[in-house]
Amino acid sequence: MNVPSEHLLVLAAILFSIGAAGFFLRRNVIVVLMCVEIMLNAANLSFLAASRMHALKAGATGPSLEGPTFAIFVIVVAAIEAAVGLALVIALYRNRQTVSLDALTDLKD
Amino acid sequence: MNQAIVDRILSAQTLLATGPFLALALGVLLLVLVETIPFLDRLRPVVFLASLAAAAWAATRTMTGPALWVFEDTYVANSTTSWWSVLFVASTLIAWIFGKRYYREEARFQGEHDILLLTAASGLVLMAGARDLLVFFVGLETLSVPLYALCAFRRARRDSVEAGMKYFVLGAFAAAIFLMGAALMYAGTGTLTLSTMQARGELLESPLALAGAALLLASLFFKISVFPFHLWVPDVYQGAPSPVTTFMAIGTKAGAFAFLLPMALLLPTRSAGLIAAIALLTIAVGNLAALVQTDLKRLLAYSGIAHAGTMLLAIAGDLNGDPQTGAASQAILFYMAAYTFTAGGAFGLVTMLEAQTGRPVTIESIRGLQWRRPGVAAALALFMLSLGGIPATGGFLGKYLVFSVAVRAEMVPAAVIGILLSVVALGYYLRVVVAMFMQPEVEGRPVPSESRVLPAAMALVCAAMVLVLGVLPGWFLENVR
Amino acid sequence: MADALFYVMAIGAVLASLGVVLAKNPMQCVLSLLASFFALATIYLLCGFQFLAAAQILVYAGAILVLFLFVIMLLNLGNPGTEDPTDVRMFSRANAGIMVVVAAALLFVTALAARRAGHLPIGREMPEEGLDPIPGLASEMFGRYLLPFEAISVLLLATAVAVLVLAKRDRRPGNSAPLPGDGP
Amino acid sequence: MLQQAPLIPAGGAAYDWLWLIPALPLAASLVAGILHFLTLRSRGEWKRKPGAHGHDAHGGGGHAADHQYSESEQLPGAVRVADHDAGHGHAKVPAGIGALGAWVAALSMYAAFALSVKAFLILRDLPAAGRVLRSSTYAWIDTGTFPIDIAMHLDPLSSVMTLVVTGIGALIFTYAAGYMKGDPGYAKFFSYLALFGFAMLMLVLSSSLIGLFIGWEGVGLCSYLLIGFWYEKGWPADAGQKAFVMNRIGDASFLLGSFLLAQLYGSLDMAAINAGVPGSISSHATELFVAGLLLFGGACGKSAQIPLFTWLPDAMAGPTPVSALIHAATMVTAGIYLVVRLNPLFAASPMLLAIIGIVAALTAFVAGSTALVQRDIKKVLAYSTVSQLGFMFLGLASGAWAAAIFHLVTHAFFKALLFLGAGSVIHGMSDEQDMHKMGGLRRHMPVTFVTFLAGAAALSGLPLLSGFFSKDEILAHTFGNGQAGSPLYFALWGVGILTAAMTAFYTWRMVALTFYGKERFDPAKVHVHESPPVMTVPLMVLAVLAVGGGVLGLPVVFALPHLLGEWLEPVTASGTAILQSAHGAHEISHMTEWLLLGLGALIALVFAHRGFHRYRDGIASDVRAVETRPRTTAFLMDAWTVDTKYTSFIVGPIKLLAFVIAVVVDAFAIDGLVNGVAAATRGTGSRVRRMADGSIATYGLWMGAVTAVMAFLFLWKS
Amino acid sequence: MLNLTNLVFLPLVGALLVAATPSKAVGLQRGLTLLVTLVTAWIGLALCLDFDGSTAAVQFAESARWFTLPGQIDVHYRLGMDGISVLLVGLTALLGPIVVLSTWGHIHQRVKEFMVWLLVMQTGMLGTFLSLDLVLFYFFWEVSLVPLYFILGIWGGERRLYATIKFFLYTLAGSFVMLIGVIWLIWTAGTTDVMRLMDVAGRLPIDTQTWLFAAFALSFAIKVPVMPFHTWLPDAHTEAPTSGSVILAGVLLKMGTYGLLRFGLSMFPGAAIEAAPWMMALGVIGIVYGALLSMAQTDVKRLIACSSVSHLGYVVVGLFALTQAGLRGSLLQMVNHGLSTGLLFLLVGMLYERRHTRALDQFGGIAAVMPVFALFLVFAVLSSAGLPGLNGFVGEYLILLGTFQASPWLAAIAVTGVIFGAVYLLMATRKMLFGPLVHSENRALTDLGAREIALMVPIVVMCVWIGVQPNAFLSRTDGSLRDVQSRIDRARAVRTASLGEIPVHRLEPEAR
Repeated sequence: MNVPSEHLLVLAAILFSIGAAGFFLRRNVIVVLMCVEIMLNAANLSFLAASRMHALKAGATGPSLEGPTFAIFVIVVAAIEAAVGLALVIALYRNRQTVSLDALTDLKD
Repeated sequence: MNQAIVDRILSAQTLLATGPFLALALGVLLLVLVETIPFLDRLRPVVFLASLAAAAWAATRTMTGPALWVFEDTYVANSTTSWWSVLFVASTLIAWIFGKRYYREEARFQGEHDILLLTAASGLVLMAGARDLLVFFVGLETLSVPLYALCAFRRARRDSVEAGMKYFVLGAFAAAIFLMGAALMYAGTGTLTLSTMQARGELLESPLALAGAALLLASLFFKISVFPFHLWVPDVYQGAPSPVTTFMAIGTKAGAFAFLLPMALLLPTRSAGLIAAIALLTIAVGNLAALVQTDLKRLLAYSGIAHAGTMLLAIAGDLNGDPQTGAASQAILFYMAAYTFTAGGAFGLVTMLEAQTGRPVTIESIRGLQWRRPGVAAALALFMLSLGGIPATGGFLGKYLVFSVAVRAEMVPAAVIGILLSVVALGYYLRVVVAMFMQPEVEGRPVPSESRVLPAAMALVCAAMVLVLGVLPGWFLENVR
Repeated sequence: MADALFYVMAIGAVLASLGVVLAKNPMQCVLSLLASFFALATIYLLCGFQFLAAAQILVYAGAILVLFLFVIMLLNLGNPGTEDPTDVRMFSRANAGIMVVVAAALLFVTALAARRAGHLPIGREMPEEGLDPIPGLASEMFGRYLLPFEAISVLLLATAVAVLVLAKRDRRPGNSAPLPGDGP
Repeated sequence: MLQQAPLIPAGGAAYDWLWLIPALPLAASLVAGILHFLTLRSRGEWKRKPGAHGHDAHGGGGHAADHQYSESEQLPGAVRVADHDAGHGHAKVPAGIGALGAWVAALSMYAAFALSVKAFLILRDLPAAGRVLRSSTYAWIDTGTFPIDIAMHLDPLSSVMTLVVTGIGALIFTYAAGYMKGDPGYAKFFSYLALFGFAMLMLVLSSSLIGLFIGWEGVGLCSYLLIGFWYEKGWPADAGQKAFVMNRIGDASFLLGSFLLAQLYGSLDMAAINAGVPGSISSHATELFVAGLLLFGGACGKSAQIPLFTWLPDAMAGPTPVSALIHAATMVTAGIYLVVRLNPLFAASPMLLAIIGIVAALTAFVAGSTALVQRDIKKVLAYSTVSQLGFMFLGLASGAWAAAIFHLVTHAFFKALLFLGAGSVIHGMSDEQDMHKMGGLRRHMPVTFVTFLAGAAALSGLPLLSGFFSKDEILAHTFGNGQAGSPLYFALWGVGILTAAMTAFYTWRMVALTFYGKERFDPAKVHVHESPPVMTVPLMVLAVLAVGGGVLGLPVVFALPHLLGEWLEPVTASGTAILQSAHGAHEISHMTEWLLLGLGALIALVFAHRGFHRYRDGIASDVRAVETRPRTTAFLMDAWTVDTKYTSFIVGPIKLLAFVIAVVVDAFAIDGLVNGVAAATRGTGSRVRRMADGSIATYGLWMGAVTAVMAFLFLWKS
Repeated sequence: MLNLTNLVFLPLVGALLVAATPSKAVGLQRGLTLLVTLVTAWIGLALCLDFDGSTAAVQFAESARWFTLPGQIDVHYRLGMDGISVLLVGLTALLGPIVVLSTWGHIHQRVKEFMVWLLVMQTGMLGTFLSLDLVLFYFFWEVSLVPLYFILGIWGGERRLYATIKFFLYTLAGSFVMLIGVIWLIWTAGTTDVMRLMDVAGRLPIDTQTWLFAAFALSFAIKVPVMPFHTWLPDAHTEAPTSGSVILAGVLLKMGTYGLLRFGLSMFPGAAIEAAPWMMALGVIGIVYGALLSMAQTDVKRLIACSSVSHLGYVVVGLFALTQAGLRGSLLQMVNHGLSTGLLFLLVGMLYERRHTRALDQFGGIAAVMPVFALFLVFAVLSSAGLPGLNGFVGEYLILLGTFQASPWLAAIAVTGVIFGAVYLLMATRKMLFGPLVHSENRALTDLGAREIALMVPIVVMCVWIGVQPNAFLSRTDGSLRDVQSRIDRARAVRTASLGEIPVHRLEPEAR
């Protein structure tokens, strides 16, 4: 594949922004979590794109493995966050029978 | 497994360097063990404290002597990180001791609570030692994830769950920003390790790296809670169980600063102005908003925001070229140490009062406190003065050191503005003192007058530390480099 | 051919992600997300990251999304008509515009960075074993990044504890409302 | 600084007893003060149990007086004065141990007089050029650039002053011992009086301008305390306050003058200044003029000259012996003393002398005209005093230093006599001061009457009495200055003559109204009586002095020595020399002098006669004057309305300014700004807190937005 | 025993002792506090008597390394007495027992706490005057705020909370700005030793000097307080308990003027010369303004407080006249103001204890029922109004003389303060003491008791002593003030040279 790496980066940026937009717009906690997952994926894509970029540039001696390693960690962390997040959702639902973030305004100035 | 790798990893040096983290991690494992085996749960406090003690001891081993760079420079143990580790241990201890007998319904989950707290502490240690974005990220998550759960720990309560949820959602967002930033840094420089990045100095000026640095900085700002990344802080601090709030106030901030310091070296010099502006805005917003608070936890939350801004000023100064290398780090460490004991003590006493009365502690509710609890009132007053930076307390010298960084870096106008804004802070600190000492006791539902031994002792220790740091800082200043 | 597939997949990922943001029913969101993950996995593969592609499918699609699905089902949120009304009206919110603008700004900034970085030519052939050789990853994971690896294992343990605390049903009645899935 | 060897005569321990002259009254003052408190204690006023409403002499007296005051309110003009001395007549209490106070004070004064005489005798035996006694020096203030040292400096001038002060003082102390009998603050009164003696002696004996200032302000203080002695009535306290403040205005001027002199001569020793002046006339004329003017400003305050004269009539609120001693004989003459003491300085600037002359003539005329219509006997005397002080300054303005001192001395004699006589009258009339309610007293109080006549004759300048010589000497000098080429002085002389005429008129009006005619009071109610010997003996002594005092300074044409002039010659020589070098020596011819003497005698006799005859049968003239020329009478009655104008144009605006500053500037503007900053801070706080609206979306939005901005800023400049 | 460490920290030790007493043992607390302050006073006065004023050298110096700041700048615990501090130390030491004695009458609640704060305050104030290390000075400077804050806030009047917060924040704002100045100066000069700083700082570029001077002067100006920054003072004084007012007026405000002298003039003579016209103008405005303000007051305590603005205006003018006479006068006037205004506050407090009001129109004629009180009040008023022979005159005269040497016109305006001072003080005296006893409550007033008289006698004695023999005090300041003068003269010469002018010899007295 000869796609230049910056196209990958731009794609990652687009995905990140879509995720962020979703984060701002959606009220449903579960959907917001999904949007965060999109953002994490975008980050992962950037890591990989960067890794590819460094690995394939002239004069590189081998693969740049920090990116993929980080990506693996990110996947794990994403799983952890999803688990905790969803547990929180359950606790929240028990509390108030809703999963809307707009309901979370008891604490404010 | 590759023998070379094993050799490399299990060297004495590595163990020495990662000692504090290992001690805490081991503590977590042991706690889980203790929790699962029926008859051992009495050992829980022992394990917990032993783990902390071991971590502290391990940290003292690296306090002097040369810096230990391990794992291909992704992790370091030097004097500063060791001090940070000691501070983290202290923070954990403060939060834990003041949290004794705080929980009622959730008391049966005390084991889980301790596990999560210790995990978070281990995350802090990792963050302070990290010199690699990946390591730091994992440390950050190791800190954050348990905290998300801890915030919502009183899960039957609306405010607790709300706090946990808010912290989690925003924390996840910040984590995503961090990752994107790290990825861009990596794209720009081809590495995740700070020392290597610094070695490739010119690449730091590449657009990708700059954008990445901005995003990284933003996510760190979220953790240290500076304007406008601070908005979650009051809500979460108020809603979270008070022991957790205590830990967050003094722990999280310290961890983020511990990494921000080496991280700041990667930032372009011209960002000093931006950072200084953010710092000043933070001081302003924190103090101004605190001025109109009535809930003590919220008030202290905003005060903490202002303090974060003050410390950020030192970083701005460092970036702008403080001729005294290492002074910013020392200043922030000292400031944070003072803040740990001061805010730790203050939050801790609030925790204690809340536990005793079962109600949120407000300025109204502590009116005339000195009649019933003179010791508590006196200690709280001392903490307030220290937070305000009055001499003879650690807060003063911290302020002195931080502002001297700014002054040396020729940011005098910023320093003047900053210090004038911190005059505002005394407005609300004094309100607390006024309520306790100068107003009549509140009618009905008074604070019980009997004291609890452990929190009282801890408060005494905090107060003593505040005074020692304020009056006899010599030893500390000489040993923290 | 590979290039074309990349762009197709890229467009697919974008569309699927938009689907997550725009779909009204959480169930549709999950499905869109799944599509997005698959598209990304394909791209990883195209770029030479075989292991990551596999992990993406296995962990993300296989584990995480199932978790999401599970919770949605548990809370009975998947049925039509149970959508959060505030969530549905998201675009009618006054500051929705600002939100989109902010997201666009983020995009702009990142894209600007990529743009300013200039053309990044490919100077080398893709190696045979791809860009994420398993031995290499392993040596990174267990060598250089052993410490975070350990930490994350502790974290996983702690997560289990955390989830346990948070989601455990309270035995005492009246303390918290039952979930729709809780038995009588 | 002007450098020349200052001719300060060396002092020595041999004359350290000079310190005793002021120190004795000071000690007496302390003793009397202690006696006062002992009296209070024995009376049980001090150390009362809380809540005990026992008999309260002070308070009771005050209330009675207050009551009386309100009754007499309908009487215009005489209102403030009608019951001046009322306080002491009521609620008489035994003085107890305090009775010793009077004798302690009087003894100290007699002792001081004795020492003064001793000093005079020593001085007389010295050669004229070296007639200075100087004690060793006390280093008072080290200013860092020059020291302010004080020594007791006794030269002919201060010798005259000490004799007058201690002599007349001793007499008045004696008189007061009788006059104040029964007053609850008996010992206190003598404590104040003795303190005054100290201050006045300090004033005349000090070698340093600032040492003089100690006395200068000290006498002001005593004046304040003594005017307000019957403070329960309120307005005496007001009058005292007014006196102090007006004196302070002068003092401020005095201080500035002293700074300038210190700047010029690097010393405040008056001998040094006098020695330095001749050398700096040409080079520092302006400075000398300004310094002189500023000092004269001080003198105006103390000696009640325009524009600072309005306090003196009010000062009559004090007990009459006080008026006699302080407000007639001694304190008010301090200004004259100052000018003579620094005569070279004043002589150095003709312009300054002209200004002094104008002020003096104006004062003399305004005060004299005011005295014409007063009904209160003490007010007549008060305005007369102001007028006579004007005369003295007129003499100074003409360079007649010795003549001014001569008039000072004779005036001290006869005015003290008149005041004491008036006091005796008031005493005998049970505190009545309105002459319209007197009349025919010569039958009731023969001794007082006779002595009063002597004083009146001297004051009005009837030939061969003391006032005649001293006044005419001043007028002659003024006329002589006019002849010497300053036409202004002819005008001043004219005013002087006019004033002399008025003086004769009002003096004899007073005599007539008080002692002649029918009794305008009810003898059944008012038991008129002659005063006891302790009061009348001093009157007699003073009467002798008033009659015979003229021998001290007989006119040149009498071909007898001018004793005082010769005595003072060492002091005045320098000033006179400066004047002569400016105008050349000038002597008026004998012919002119005879003419002037004759004119003076004629005017005195004619106007004395007119004043006496118009009023010897009663008050009809006054009533007629009020009816026919009400506005003029009111104008004169109110002393040309100067005081009223001060109240409305100076005091009022200052009070208004103070109010504006306190309310508008301070409370509203400055403090408002401070509180405004605080309020604005809180307001901003309230607005800032609204950022935290609890919504995650908002928080996230802020984060995202600022992240984008930060990234943009980072990239922008790259 | 007779050393500065004992002097400074004895009260603190006493505070700890008092804190350890049982809270009901009021008598013990009072006695102990009195004892401690008496011993402190003895040490302080003995040291002041031992002090040799002929040299500018620091005496009784003590020094020990405290800690090290970044840049290897050693901060020392450095105490020492010189001619600038000697009088103020004496004043502080003297007022200590007097204030404690005065509390018998008005502090009946929470006595222990009060005594503790009083003693802490004493340490703070003595430390401020005796520190010869900039950091140590700042330390004491701010620490001394705290006790007064509590004293005002707990034992104050009705609006005490407003007053106390205003006082604290206002002065703190100044102090914090000064902190920046302190930091800057220490960094630039590389030392914290005040004596060395005096040499180093004076050689800094004039711009730096000016900024530093501004930072320091602002703080001191607020503390003094100089005219536009004064509004905290009347509020604080009005609300403070008597003893608080006495300390505030007697000593605390002097910290401001002391600071101006030591850290303003001595340290930055160049900048001080530049600023002198402005500061003098402010001082003169303060004199007149404060006097007029006092005239309009109806609350007698507020009146005295406003008069402080006027009196301290003199001190500021005298300092910035930059002449020997001005400096001496100012230094002496600091003490004078402490004595006479302290006396006034004591008296007003005693009256308040009896009558529970401070409104002028509630009095009148009380001289009749309280003759001893009247005697003391009149004495205090005269001392305050600057009657020759009493302390106030010497200070005022020297200040005005010094001002005249620097600027005759300003002196001419300043001298009106002499008049106005008499006006408002006598007006207040008139309204309180004289006139008829209108209010029946006043008839029952009891005169001062033995304790009250005893505690005022030392002040009276000092007032007379200073008035009669000022040289005994001035001579102790001689060496140091000549040193300050020489610094100023040098800076002036430098300035003249830099302006390219030939120094003009003005008509100015020379030292003999």
